[in-house]
Amino acid sequence: MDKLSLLDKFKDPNLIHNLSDGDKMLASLQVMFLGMTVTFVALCILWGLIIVMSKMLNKTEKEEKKVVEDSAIKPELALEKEDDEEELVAVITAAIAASLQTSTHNIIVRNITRVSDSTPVWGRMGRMEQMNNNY
Amino acid sequence: MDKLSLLDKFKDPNLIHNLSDGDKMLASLQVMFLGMTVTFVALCILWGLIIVMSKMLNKTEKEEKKVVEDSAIKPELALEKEDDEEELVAVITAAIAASLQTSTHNIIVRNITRVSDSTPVWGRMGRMEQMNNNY
Amino acid sequence: MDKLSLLDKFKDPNLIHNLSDGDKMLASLQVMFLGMTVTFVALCILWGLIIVMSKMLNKTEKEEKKVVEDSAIKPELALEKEDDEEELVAVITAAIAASLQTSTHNIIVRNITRVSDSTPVWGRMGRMEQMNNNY
Amino acid sequence: MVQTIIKFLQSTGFYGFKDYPLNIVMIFIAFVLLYLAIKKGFEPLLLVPIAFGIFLTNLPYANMMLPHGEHGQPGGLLWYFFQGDELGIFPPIIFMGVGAMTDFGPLIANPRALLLGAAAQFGIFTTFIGSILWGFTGQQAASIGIIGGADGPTAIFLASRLAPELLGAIAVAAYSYMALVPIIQPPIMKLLTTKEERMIKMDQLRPVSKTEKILFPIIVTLVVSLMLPPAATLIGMLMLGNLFKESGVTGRLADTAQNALINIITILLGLSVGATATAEAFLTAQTLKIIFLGVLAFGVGTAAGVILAKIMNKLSGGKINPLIGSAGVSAVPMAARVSQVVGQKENPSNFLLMHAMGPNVAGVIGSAVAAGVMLSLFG
Amino acid sequence: MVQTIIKFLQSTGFYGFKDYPLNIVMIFIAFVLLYLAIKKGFEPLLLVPIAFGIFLTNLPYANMMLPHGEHGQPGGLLWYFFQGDELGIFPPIIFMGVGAMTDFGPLIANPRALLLGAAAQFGIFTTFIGSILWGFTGQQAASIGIIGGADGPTAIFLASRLAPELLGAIAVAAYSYMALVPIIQPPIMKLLTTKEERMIKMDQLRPVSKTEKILFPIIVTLVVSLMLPPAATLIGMLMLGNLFKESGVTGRLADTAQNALINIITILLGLSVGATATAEAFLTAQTLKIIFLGVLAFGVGTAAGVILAKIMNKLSGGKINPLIGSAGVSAVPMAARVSQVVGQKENPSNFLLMHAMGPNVAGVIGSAVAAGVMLSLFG
Amino acid sequence: MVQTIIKFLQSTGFYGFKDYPLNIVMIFIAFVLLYLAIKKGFEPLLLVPIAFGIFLTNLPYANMMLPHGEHGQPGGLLWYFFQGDELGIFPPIIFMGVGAMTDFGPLIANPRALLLGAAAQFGIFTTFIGSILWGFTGQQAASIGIIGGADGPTAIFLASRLAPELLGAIAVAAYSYMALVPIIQPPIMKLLTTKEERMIKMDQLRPVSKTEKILFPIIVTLVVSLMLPPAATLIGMLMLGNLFKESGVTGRLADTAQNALINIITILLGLSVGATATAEAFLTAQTLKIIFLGVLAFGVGTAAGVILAKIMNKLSGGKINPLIGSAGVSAVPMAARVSQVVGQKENPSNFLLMHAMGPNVAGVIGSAVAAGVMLSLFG
Ligand code: NA
Ligand code: NA
Ligand code: NA
Repeated sequence: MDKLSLLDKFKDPNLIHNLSDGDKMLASLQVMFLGMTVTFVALCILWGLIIVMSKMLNKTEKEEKKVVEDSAIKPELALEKEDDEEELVAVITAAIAASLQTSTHNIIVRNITRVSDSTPVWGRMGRMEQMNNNY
Repeated sequence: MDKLSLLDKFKDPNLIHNLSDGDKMLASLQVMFLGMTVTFVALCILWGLIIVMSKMLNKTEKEEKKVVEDSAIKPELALEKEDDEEELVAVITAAIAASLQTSTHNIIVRNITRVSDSTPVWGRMGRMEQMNNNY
Repeated sequence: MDKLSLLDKFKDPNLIHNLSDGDKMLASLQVMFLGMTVTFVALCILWGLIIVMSKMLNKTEKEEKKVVEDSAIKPELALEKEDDEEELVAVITAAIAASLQTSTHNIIVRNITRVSDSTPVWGRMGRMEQMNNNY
Repeated sequence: MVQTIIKFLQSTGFYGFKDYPLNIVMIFIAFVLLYLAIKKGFEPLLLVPIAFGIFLTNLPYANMMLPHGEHGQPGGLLWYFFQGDELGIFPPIIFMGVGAMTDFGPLIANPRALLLGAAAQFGIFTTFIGSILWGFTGQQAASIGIIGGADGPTAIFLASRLAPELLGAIAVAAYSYMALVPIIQPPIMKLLTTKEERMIKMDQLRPVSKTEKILFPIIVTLVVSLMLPPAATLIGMLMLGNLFKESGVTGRLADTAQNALINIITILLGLSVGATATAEAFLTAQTLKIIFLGVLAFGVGTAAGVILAKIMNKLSGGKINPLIGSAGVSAVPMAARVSQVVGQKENPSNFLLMHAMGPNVAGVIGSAVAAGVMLSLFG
Repeated sequence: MVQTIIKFLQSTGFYGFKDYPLNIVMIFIAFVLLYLAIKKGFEPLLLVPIAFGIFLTNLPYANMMLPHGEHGQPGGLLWYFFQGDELGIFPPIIFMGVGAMTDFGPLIANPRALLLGAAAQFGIFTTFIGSILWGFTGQQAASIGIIGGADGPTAIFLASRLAPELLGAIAVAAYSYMALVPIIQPPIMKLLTTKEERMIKMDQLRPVSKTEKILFPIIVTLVVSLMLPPAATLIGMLMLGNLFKESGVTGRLADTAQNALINIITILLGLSVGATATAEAFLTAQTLKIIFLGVLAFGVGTAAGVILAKIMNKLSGGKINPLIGSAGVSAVPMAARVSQVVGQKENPSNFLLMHAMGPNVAGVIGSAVAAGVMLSLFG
Repeated sequence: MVQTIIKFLQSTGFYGFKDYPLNIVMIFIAFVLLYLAIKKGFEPLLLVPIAFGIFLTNLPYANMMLPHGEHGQPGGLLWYFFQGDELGIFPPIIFMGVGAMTDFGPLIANPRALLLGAAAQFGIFTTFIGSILWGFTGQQAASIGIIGGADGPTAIFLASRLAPELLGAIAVAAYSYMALVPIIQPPIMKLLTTKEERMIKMDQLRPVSKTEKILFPIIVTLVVSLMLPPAATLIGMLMLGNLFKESGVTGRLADTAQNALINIITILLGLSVGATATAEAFLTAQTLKIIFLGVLAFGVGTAAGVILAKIMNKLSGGKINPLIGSAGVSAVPMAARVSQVVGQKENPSNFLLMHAMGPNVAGVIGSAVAAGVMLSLFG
């Protein structure tokens, strides 16, 4: 019958061996065509959405900065905190490296843990000394 | 019949919808009464036991201190060890903070691991250099 | 019948209680004999193989050193790296200990992580700054 | 070829929205929860996995919750994770991690706080009555009431045993309200206390010895489990975690229980609890009722805690600040922090935090006890 | 006694080689893989467990893959581990860890790279055709083709669903070729590009904001899962891991996902995938075909990426170095490193690494999409 | 209402002690074990979970070991954990962690120590005979004998396969005696050696190359698994863990195997092994016999090790201190430490620790071999 039933046979592991090489080739090419098309379409949609997202965010950010400069402080602070953290790690790394006369490229200090709020609700219990900071 | 069979109907997800609102209210109030009573009784028993425990321990500790001052050295040492550990972490925290001119409130050094004996039996293998300390 | 069927009965939790104490003893001794023999044979084979391995490696290493001194650089480097790491930890340990006037015996710095290549393939992603080193 | 393409297009989730249009609403709800978790910081460690689970489960044809086939055909990933909730395995493991992170010292130093931890469970039972009168079954009403216990794992444990059909809505409500504690509680606290009461300073707590801290988890497990056998699993694991911490000889286990293990289980539990919130299950009048009843439970529990604290203050001759009563709902440690903040606003030199931690951790025990009663009656 | 000893000797694996002589070959292959992993550093984190799994499963009478008995008799250890592969549980968990380690910033900064990540999947589909013509079924051909996706977990996920009988050979081929990327790709890259093209320097990437990084995983999950519902599990978990990392509020979960959890699952998955490679299953003509087809898939994918990059370079007026096209096969981050190294040989001051990371991570998404197509057609 | 209260009271565990009075004894035993673990430091990492498991399983009506229902009703938490013991999954995973922590260097440097690791298994087989004559079946006797192997996971693995009904008693005996090694061994060692022998100083061990350390686990797995296929699981996982450590390229996996993973499994295994020790199963004459036979096994093993070491000393012309023979029972590293301490008492400048580590780790291999023999004969 038509191509659809060809693909149906093609999908069935028991029937595929009855197909001629030509039919197999035909069906395979359909799979390839469909597959590459879907892959390109999917990633192109993502491409478009990323560009839209970036543009919208840039706009919003500019507007936000103008209109509500105050309310932006909180997220900025959050970002600063992170930067701080990176800075902190960088400083410590440099210090240790200096004292060892080795390049910082090969050392990662990753365990200077700043107390962040990302402990679970149950996790913050018992660390009461720093609670005032957070609230 | 009597209240028991009311509660029995109440417990059955298929029968509960046959009860009148008054019966439901009555059964719910029973559940509330029972629930709050049990909760209070349970936590009051704990309250009593904690007080008894604290009093008994205080007594025992005083007696122990008098009679067997020697044998108390071991647990005390254990405690001291822990204190030491905290002290150690405190010192290191302070040092790093100082060198970074930031408050110690936001930094936790939690990875200066002191070799304690709490590795499992199979874990202590291969760390022979410190075995003499422990035995 | 013969001893085999004795052991067969011995293995069956339902039949074993029909055996006389003498038979049980006999069967147990067989188990012991077989067990200790196998244990000794297995560990003796290992003994032999370890000695063969050590001798062969010593030979190969000597030959390798003569013939292909160049190609040996890479593994040696790997070894050096590890040594470095230990050295690094030792230096840091000593430094912290010195600043705390405590013995190095009780401190393990185990979290100064050197970036080694042993992150999984998917793990190295996003740590691009050190890629040049490795390739 | 054209037919193949049409068939392919009909297999996409875009087309699937024709059959499941309400899933779009659920995906939107998931995004709102993600926004609240990430931008507003509402319980992110649980809301991010829960919201992502809601997101994934409502993608048409993605079959994330497809059950394991009778003849062994692989099911959906989140269905496998969900087995840990359904069989009651994950919540006790999370409780073990919680125990390993909890310091019961303030409660041992001031055991009267247990009364406040009991009083705050009043919200559970009033909400139970409300739920019954609103047409829920006893099993469902018990699961809804426990939202007022302000303890996520307990709510999930109870709901998975008594009313699995409501699990998604109850979990979302429980964690959302836990995150909203700083907004829900202060007005109630101010309404029920006078300025003088809020300014009361409390005596410093006595130090607690190591032996007391070791005996405490054993005693609690023994007493609570004997009184309420169905609570043994939750309380036992909570106290085992605490014993790992306090014993001083099992630091490795305490460390793993409160880090790797609790994190792994949190991911699996959050995702799979969220995945129960399909459009069919969630977008019902029941869910709206649950959300309303949940906030009622919180409010009544807070009020009951404050009122008992006022009474205790009277009886003790003014030594107890009633603000610590609200911490009895649990929601550790946020409820205790709220007591601290509200108290400090009245009197900047007042530090209630340590005193509020007592009722706060007592509330965890209290809601496990209440859950035990419910399981005992309706299990 | 003598009979007992004879019986014992007949129960040893030495005697077992009489029945299973080819197992010796497999054990030798395991040793070669261990040598490559340990001495040559080829993907050791996966090849060591896989090779050890091959080793253990081919020890006669050790019964490492004995199925769980119908009446509950304990099965082999590796059989239990294998359930996580067979039910499709382990690969998505690994993907979550991968997501928590991945920085999609370079891709967000230069989203054109997505095209290269799509082009490099061409190897999957050409290999599919080759496999079909060489006598494999559609399900098998799809699983073989996906080797060209250069993504181990995706290959295992797809093979476990479509062609579990080939799982061992496919897993070994996939990870071996991923390790061989620095050897396979450079000649193809040099053949297809001119010296001038290889010397092109690219503009620096723009910085990417935190909000973009948070929205990216959500958008990708939404779009890919709606287009290809069968890809939702892999993409969803990959992006959940990334969201844990980028959200900034779930650091604990990101940390566990990319350390304890991924390591545990890597051990279990590696061992059990290796354990499928018994002599009967592995030492067949099929395996040789798979190994040949696998390298074809890699080569064609590399070439397709480079060629599309050449075209894009032309269209953009010479701003794109075609060497970054080869990174689209994924094999993160080795393929990107290869682009860097080949470029730097031509022009020592050229730093292509960051530009190659874009196509590189796009390749991961691309092969998940391709896997979704295959599952949609053959699942 | 009154009836409801009565019904409630009859559902409490206090009332339950009427039906299960002996559970009180078991809870007391659990508390004694907790005391020993926490205050005396006896193997706390295993005894705390085991003791807590005994505690929980003997709380009446708590149903911690209720099996999973035929129609899917949730079972008890510890029953689910117990599946990992019953199916033989947990002990090999623990062995992997042990392997990742073990340094076989001292054994490779002095492979004669393997003989001592073999000799010390003599206690296993003498105890086997004793158990048979005392009325146990072959399967039970093998499981009891293995206590003398001084290796907890091996004992649990063997008992779960051959005599699950004795698992609780065997596990408790095995871990208790491992903790008591410093008390059991010294008198036997002194009795069997002369002062001169105890004062012998041994030559320093040669350094061991990295390649030897990498080849060692592979060779051991190959030889032991081929001789004793049923030992392949335990030995294979032990040596895989060691290979993770020694290969130098899989540090991530070695780290997880010896930390997060082994800790998680230790908690689950400890709790569930303890949970098998219900009053019915534990408070029997059998348990008393097992406790007696267990100490016999330890003593005979210690003696056999020392005696073979004496013989080897004679043959080598006085170069081997017989005190290192006792370390062959395994109980790593306590038995090695005991050799060190007893030796140093005689001669304060004598350091036997490194020399005793050889027999000590050989003893682990030895008891896995002995377990393989038992499985081969009685499995
Ligand atoms: Na509560
Ligand atoms: Na790819
Ligand atoms: Na042993």
